Amino acid sequence: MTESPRVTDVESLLRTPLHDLHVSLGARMVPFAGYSMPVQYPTGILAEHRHTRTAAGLFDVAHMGQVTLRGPDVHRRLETLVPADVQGIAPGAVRYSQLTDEQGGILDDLMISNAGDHVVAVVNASRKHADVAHMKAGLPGIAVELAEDRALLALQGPGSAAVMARLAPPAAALAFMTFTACPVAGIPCGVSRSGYTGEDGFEISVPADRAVALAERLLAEPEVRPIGLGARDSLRLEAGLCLYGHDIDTTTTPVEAGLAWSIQARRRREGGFPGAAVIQRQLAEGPPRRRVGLRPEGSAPAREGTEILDAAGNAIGRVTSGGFGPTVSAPVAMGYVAAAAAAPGTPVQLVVRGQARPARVVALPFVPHRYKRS
Amino acid sequence: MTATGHRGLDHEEPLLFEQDEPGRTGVDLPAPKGGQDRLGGRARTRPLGLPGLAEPQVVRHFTRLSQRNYAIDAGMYPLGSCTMKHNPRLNERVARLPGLGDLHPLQPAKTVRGAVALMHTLAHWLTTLCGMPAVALSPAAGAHGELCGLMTIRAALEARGDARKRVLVPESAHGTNPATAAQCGYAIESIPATARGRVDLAALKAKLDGSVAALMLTNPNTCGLFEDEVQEAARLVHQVGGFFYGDGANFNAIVGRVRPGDLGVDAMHINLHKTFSTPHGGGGPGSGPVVLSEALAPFAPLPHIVVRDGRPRLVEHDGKAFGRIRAFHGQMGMFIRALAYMMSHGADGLRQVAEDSVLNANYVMAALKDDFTPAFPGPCMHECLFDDRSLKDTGVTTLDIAKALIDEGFHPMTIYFPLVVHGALLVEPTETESKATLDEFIGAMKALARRAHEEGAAERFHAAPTLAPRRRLDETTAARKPVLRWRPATPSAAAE
Amino acid sequence: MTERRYTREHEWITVDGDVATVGITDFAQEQLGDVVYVELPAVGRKVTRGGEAAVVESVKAASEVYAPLSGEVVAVNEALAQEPATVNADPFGKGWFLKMKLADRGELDGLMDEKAYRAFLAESH
Amino acid sequence: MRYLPLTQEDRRAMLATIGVASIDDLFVDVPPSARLAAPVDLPLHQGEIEVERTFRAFAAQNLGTTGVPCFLGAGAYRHHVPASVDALIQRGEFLTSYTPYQPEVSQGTLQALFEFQTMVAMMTGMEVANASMYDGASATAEAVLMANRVTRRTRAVLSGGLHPHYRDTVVTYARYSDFRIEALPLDPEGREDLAARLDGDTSCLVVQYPGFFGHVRDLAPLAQKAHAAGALLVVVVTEAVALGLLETPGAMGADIVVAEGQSLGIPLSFGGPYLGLFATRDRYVRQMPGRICGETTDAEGRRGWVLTLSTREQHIRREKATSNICTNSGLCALAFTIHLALLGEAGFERLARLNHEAAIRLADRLASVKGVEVVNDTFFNELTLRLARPAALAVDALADARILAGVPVSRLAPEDKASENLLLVAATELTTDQEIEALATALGGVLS
Repeated sequence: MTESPRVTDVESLLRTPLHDLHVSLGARMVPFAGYSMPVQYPTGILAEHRHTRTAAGLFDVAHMGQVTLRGPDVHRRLETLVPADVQGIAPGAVRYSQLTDEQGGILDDLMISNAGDHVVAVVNASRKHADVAHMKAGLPGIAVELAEDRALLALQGPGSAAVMARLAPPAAALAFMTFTACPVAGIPCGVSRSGYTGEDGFEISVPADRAVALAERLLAEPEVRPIGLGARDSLRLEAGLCLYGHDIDTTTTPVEAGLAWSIQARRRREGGFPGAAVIQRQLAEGPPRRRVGLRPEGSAPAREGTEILDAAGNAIGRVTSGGFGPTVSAPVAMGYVAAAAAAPGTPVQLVVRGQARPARVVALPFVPHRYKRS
Repeated sequence: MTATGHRGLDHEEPLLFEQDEPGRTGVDLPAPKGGQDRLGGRARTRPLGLPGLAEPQVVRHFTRLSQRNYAIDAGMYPLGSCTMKHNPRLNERVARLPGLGDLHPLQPAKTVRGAVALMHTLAHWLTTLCGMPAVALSPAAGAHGELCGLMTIRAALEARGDARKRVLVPESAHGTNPATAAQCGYAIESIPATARGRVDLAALKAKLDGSVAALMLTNPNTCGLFEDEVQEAARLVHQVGGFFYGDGANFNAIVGRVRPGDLGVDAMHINLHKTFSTPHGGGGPGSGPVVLSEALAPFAPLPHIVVRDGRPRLVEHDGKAFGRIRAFHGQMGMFIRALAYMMSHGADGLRQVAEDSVLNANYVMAALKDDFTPAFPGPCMHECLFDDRSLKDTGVTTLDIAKALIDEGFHPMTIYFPLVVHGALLVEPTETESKATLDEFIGAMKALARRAHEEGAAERFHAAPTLAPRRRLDETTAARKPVLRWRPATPSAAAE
Repeated sequence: MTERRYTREHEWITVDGDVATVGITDFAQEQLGDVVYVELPAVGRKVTRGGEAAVVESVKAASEVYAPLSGEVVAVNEALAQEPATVNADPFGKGWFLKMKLADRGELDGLMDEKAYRAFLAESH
Repeated sequence: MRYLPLTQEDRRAMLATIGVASIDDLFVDVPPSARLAAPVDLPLHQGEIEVERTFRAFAAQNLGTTGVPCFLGAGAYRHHVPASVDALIQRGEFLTSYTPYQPEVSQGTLQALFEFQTMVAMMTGMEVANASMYDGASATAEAVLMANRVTRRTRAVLSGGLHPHYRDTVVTYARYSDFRIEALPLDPEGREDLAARLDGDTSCLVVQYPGFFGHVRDLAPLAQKAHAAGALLVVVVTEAVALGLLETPGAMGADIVVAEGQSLGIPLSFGGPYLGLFATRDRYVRQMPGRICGETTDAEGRRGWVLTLSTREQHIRREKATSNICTNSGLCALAFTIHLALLGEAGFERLARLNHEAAIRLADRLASVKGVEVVNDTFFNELTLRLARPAALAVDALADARILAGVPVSRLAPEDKASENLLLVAATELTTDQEIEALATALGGVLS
């Protein structure tokens, strides 16, 4: 299991362009993926979580990797590393996919944007250098470039569309999983309608030296408040979205992780990506285990690593993410269980602090997605 | 007189039809393949009589014609109630962008998201500036907007089973106001003005009852004055269940500083070709969106723009709308230009527009108060009004002053309007004129005032203009024996 | 033929038997300026006093000519269509507008005579 | 602010001249409760760079008709506009001049309008035309109001071959003028008997030529029947290029001809601004709405032009005006005139022929596609298809392949369920055989 590098020497931590802004806003900074990031602001995680679900929250995700791939036939070439139909991505559209290994395991998950003559991939902070090396090795002749001069902000929540309509009118026209180049409050940006909270929202790529100006402008809007990593995790968990290094890694396949929807028909048929044999077999015969949602019956949250037993007490898997769901206002968790026990409604037990407590397998997400599809 | 009839750079130019060479063309098109047509025997056999010219001839023809026009690019256009301001060329560029200028109005929605978002953004700016909840974008010009506004009002009244028959209009109103009300089937009654050049509230009260559908009021009014009792007027109209229609022709005076919604307006058209700088083009096209109150919004004509699923969408069919007043969605080309202008100014710049336009007008009035007679005591708003008392006994008329101004290199101001002031001269400098230009204009006006009182002034003034491409034209003969088209000298097959 | 009578709308009327001839006064044509167009009613049309009977236009003004009396139009001055300027040149003669058969001679009493009309002009203008 | 010449120093000096302390002293007549203390809640001013970026972003969200297979018509057509048209209309002396109320300094605009009126009269086969209206639909509504004035009648009959949006516009205008309209049901086959609807109170028959569904019919018999019943024939043309090839409405007996002029010199621009053409007979000129330019002479006896017969108009006649129209489509009329001047008699005829031939190729190719039936026997550059499934679905599917397949009749008349499978397709001089092939192949795909 790939963990975020444990950095103890705070001084050696990297900083995003917004670091000083976070500090000035009273954020509690913690190490994450080698960066010093805000885990919460004075209002606290619960308030931040609820604010994002009801208004609009601003997230600093500048630590993530924005990778540009440029070169002859880049769309088709990229398909040799990911199971998604990259050639089928319309210009201006975005698709979710994974970098897989020969066993069908997941090296990282990523967003792929078709910018016409080139492709932009957004990858996880903890994996970005490994991913770039992997792509360079796998795609000779394709220029793979990790943008060092750009920051990434996410504006998420039902109020975000109104904010963008004021500051970036053209972005108001975007459908879910599409992007456009568009000034935001006069600052040239790349804007996509996507996110990591299950809410309507936007992800904004901005030149690093304008990031603070943009963040301050966005925070000046009545709907917008800054949101830290804590709420980001509870929001994505309720939305049933995977966190790399926890819910997915090289030991899990896209099929086991319930991400088969991100493998389009042509690729299922034709294969041609790392681990295709494993994945195609799992698609045909079904995987041995599946990622599921779990609802503990009591009020005790089940944390990552919690053992999952079936009704008879046999170990059938482990919790990969878990905690209290502020919107569900109950504990929620995700984990892998044997395929036989994956059906929603299946009673299971979670071993919390040495004691087996009753829980139920439930369908994901815990909170319905509110994306703006066309 | 020159041998050619030309006067230096001022060329005499014959009509296109007088340069015709049959068979000649200025466009090279591929040769048709020929063969059987599918016109069911309706093909035309006789020529239409269109003239044949090559491209250089056409380009020169229209270039020479253009040189016989006055234009805001060339000089000040102090036309009262017309707001002839600078037309930024950025607006022209963005209106022609591929993906905007080449959109068909009936493309599938998914292929025109940006266009609809643009219209929605324009609507947001207009409603915010007016403090009104909704706007109907489709009207093609100010008068079309008035028609739209009054139809909306009548639809709203009929929806509550309230057939009203009368519309009240001040004497000083634009002619379009009564003409529009009549076109909507209403009887028009005019309200006198007070000595202060404002609507006579007492007279208004006297006419108000349950049969009044609407009061139409321009504010600032056509005398260039702000109707300081406008809120009371609105209250009175609302009291009897009528609506308050605002004519937005003079919005330039208050944009960013006063919101019509705060004055009690229920509907008001906005001339994008005035306040928001879309070019007047020698008489159009314009664009006249109508902002609407909560009560009227549901009845707005099609199409509507509504936000659904977080995105603005075009609604082309809807039961409550009173109908449709044109083929498609509105003057998109003008929306783009107006929005580019608004975004260039921003909230701060637009406020400055109102302030500078009012400052310029008051500056001109103050500078000329001893040479011409201001019709009303100041301050004025964006335009200042003089009457012709100062010309008494000179034999020189308001028209003479206007024509003489042409020889001084300026376009005349609006004259004989509003009708409530004798020999009116209505001057609207707009905010895009520099102090230097205003001073030159003031100097010219002072000189004309002085000359008007000299010996034999009348004859000299009646002769003006003498330096324009044409002297005064005989409008009487034009109207008595109308010649409204060119006809070939010898009747040919082309002529009916 | 009776003496000329006038209305407050600056129309003149002369009566011959039960047929009245109607035109506009010298003052009216003066006010209008160069007349460029005259629109006359169809012969046989019934008009009532105060109703719209004709339209007279100059370059920048148009005004209705109201029937000074009730009756039926029996003749109109076709010549005005070709030469509207006649209204300016000879308002009381060749510039006449229409002839009408009177429905009620009593209406004549409501009209002003020359003296009264002059007085009316003096006070109102 | 780049558009505002006054400096702070200017403002101070001017306030001093006026004799007030601050700009607020000039707004004293505004009720205090209505004075905004601060700028409204909108973004602040921006430079050209930022503004242009924003509009490029708007544009990037759309699929322009340039360079993709496009068969859209129904009242707006993708045509070639010669380069010199746009160059000439952008001359500041045309672009930034006002309505020519001061003829001495507006001869350029006035002479162009006189040439425009002449060309419109020629191509419609009428005697006189005005200086333009907003668009074809509003011009049609004004034509009906005019027919009512001329005939002193109050009932108009609209053909089922009239563009549904034009129909809706006429109905709207008439409703508020208290006139009656009988609109016949949509007539895709062109079989209606319009004359049968004539009665003693009918002011006019309104028929489109070529029809909304593309049919080209002989209007002479209709004109005769209308005139016999004391009614006028109003002919509506939504594709002006058709007049390059077809018999003029005037020659067939039309009394009023209105048209949409967009096809000549005017960009599609998502539906506006467009150009309403309005032509009629000399005898009705004083009932015609809109501005008119006329020829005269100046004080030196030189030929010149003025706006004339203005006593019909609102600024003089007020509530008795023939129409409330003021600003019209001046610059569009200029573009139209320049384009037609460049084409000339020969070029206009050739342009029309190229359009017709492209439409014939389109019709013949599509007729061979399974699930497609060509409804028309006659047409100019637009025709009606009956598909094996709802047209809107097919069009939507083809849009994903970046093909703008045409206009589903249901887009304009959703209430008419019978026409749910009808698709209007148009071809112009810009339509290539490759585009026709792309449409035929893709359409075959979605219909199979």
